[in-house]
Amino acid sequence: MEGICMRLSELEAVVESLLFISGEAVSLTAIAQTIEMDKATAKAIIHTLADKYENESRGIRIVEINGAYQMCTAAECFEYIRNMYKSPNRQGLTQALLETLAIVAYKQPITRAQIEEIRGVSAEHAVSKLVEKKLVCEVGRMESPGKPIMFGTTNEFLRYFGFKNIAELPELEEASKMEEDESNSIKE
Amino acid sequence: MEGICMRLSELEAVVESLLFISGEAVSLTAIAQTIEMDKATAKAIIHTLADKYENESRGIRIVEINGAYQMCTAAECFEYIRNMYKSPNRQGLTQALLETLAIVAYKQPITRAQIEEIRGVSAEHAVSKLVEKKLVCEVGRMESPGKPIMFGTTNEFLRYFGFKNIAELPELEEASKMEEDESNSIKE
Amino acid sequence: MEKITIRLDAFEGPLDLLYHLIEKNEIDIYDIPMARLTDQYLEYLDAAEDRDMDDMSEFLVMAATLLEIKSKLLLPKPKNEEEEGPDPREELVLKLLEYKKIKEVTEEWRQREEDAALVLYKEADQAVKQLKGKESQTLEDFLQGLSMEDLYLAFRQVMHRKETKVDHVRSSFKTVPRDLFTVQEKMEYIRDMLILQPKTTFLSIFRKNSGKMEKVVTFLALLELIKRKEVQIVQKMTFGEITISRYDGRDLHEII
Repeated sequence: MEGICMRLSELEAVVESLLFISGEAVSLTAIAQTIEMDKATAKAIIHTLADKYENESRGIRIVEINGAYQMCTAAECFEYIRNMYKSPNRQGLTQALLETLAIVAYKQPITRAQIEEIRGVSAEHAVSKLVEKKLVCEVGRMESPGKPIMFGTTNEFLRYFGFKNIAELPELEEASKMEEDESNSIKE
Repeated sequence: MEGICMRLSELEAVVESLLFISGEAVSLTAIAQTIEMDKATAKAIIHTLADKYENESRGIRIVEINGAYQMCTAAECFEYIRNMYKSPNRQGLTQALLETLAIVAYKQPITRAQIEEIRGVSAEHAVSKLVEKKLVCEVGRMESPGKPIMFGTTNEFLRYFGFKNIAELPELEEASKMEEDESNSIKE
Repeated sequence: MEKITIRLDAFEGPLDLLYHLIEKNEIDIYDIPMARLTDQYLEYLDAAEDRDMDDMSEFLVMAATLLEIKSKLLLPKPKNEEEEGPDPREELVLKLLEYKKIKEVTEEWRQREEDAALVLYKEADQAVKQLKGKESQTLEDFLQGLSMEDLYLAFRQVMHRKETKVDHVRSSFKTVPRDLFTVQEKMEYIRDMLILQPKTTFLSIFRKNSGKMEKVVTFLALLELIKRKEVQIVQKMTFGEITISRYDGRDLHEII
């Protein structure tokens, strides 16, 4: 019994060092392989560690991004870090970029023409800006004349807003129901 | 009293986040300034944190380098990290590769089937690995059904061993003689 | 109408402007008074200061759409149809609803954006870049000091095995195994370790469960690194812990 406990806490240390040293999110698969454990065990170890950080109000945290894990600083320490690096506040996205990004996030994969259809304005600038910021990327081509490029969101997008994955996006207001109500009311 | 304790552990978290995000050694002066404490207090906080890592056998450590502090991985975890980042193709020469290379060197030109005949196991992986490493290459086709590819050693191979050409390799007769000697010695 | 100054670039586009008008006038989106909305929309366009044609075109297209819907509503309905045809406003309403949903969710996202900005991610450590950077392997690295004699021995061994049909696995125990550990390889190991831990202890360079041979080779590698002035070792007192760090260009007497 003690042997197993020892082993688990050793593996926890290994996971900690892996997440610490990596500058990007490390996939559960890679972690499991490295510690030579199945994914469920690896996941349990990561979560134990993450909970520990949280409960002890440590200066570091572990976040999940699309089935991968990344170590980051605790939000409470932000002011101090900013003071040390004298870094300016992050500029938020403009409304145009934010709207375009939201459309891509909810409707992906989506073409530029489809985005323009929803926003009612050209999306050329916004899409290329979002691609440049690595919040959006090409995910394929549509099987239609001209084979237009389809866009989707990136992991950087998830990180930027603190989402775990696309499924976690806040739901849009019930669209179908409202549309029904609406068509009824129009027909009345 | 409790207030001070709270404050101290908060600062400990800040120091932790600072050392984590920096990725390099941070001077005691910079840390003290950032947490708005005198150097002695800052040092005490850093050491408390460092001791905690050590005592709890964590995956991360804090080392002092010329009056600056750096967060790094624990030595115990090194093997795992190295394994994760060193891709398997960095592996050195395995026994299978060594034997296959030796056979090609002394029996060239030789087909894969002939190598397999000698070693008694499939040579597919070994041959393609050696071709990839540019130690072995195709040198022609055998005039027999199926015209199998024949392999030989490369100029890189000769260059590595400091030979000008294949003729300089130790003679085959000598080889078979030595084999006899060897089998004698084993029988003894 | 009161005199107002309007900048079209304050709006994200025609839909945004329409949305603004609807909110401002508390119009029921499901029953839009087309005449009123169209008039107001056109007034905004008239009053706009920044009437750059490029920016205007999208607004003008919408104006045309609004006028079209308005005129369709004015047309008398065909007599023989008892049921009403589709409401000419329907498409516009659907678009506005769709736009509204996006607009509303972005408000929530603003907060998330701010909160998430407080969390910082480290860029890939220099250490990891160095570890990864050494990916491409030279032939020398790959062959790990293999000599012609090694190759010859391997050949002899394999030919012998074939003739005597000795079991492949067991026979390899009989022969002298090529050193699994080379000084070169171990030097690389220690270098890698010092990338991750700029300062480490003497004991930690030896792998857990390493055999005598591996320990000796590791030690030789360390001596070689010291000789090449790649690392420095410090022992503060007799029998004290020995620390190993990368050579920083200072000679030993300067440190002590």
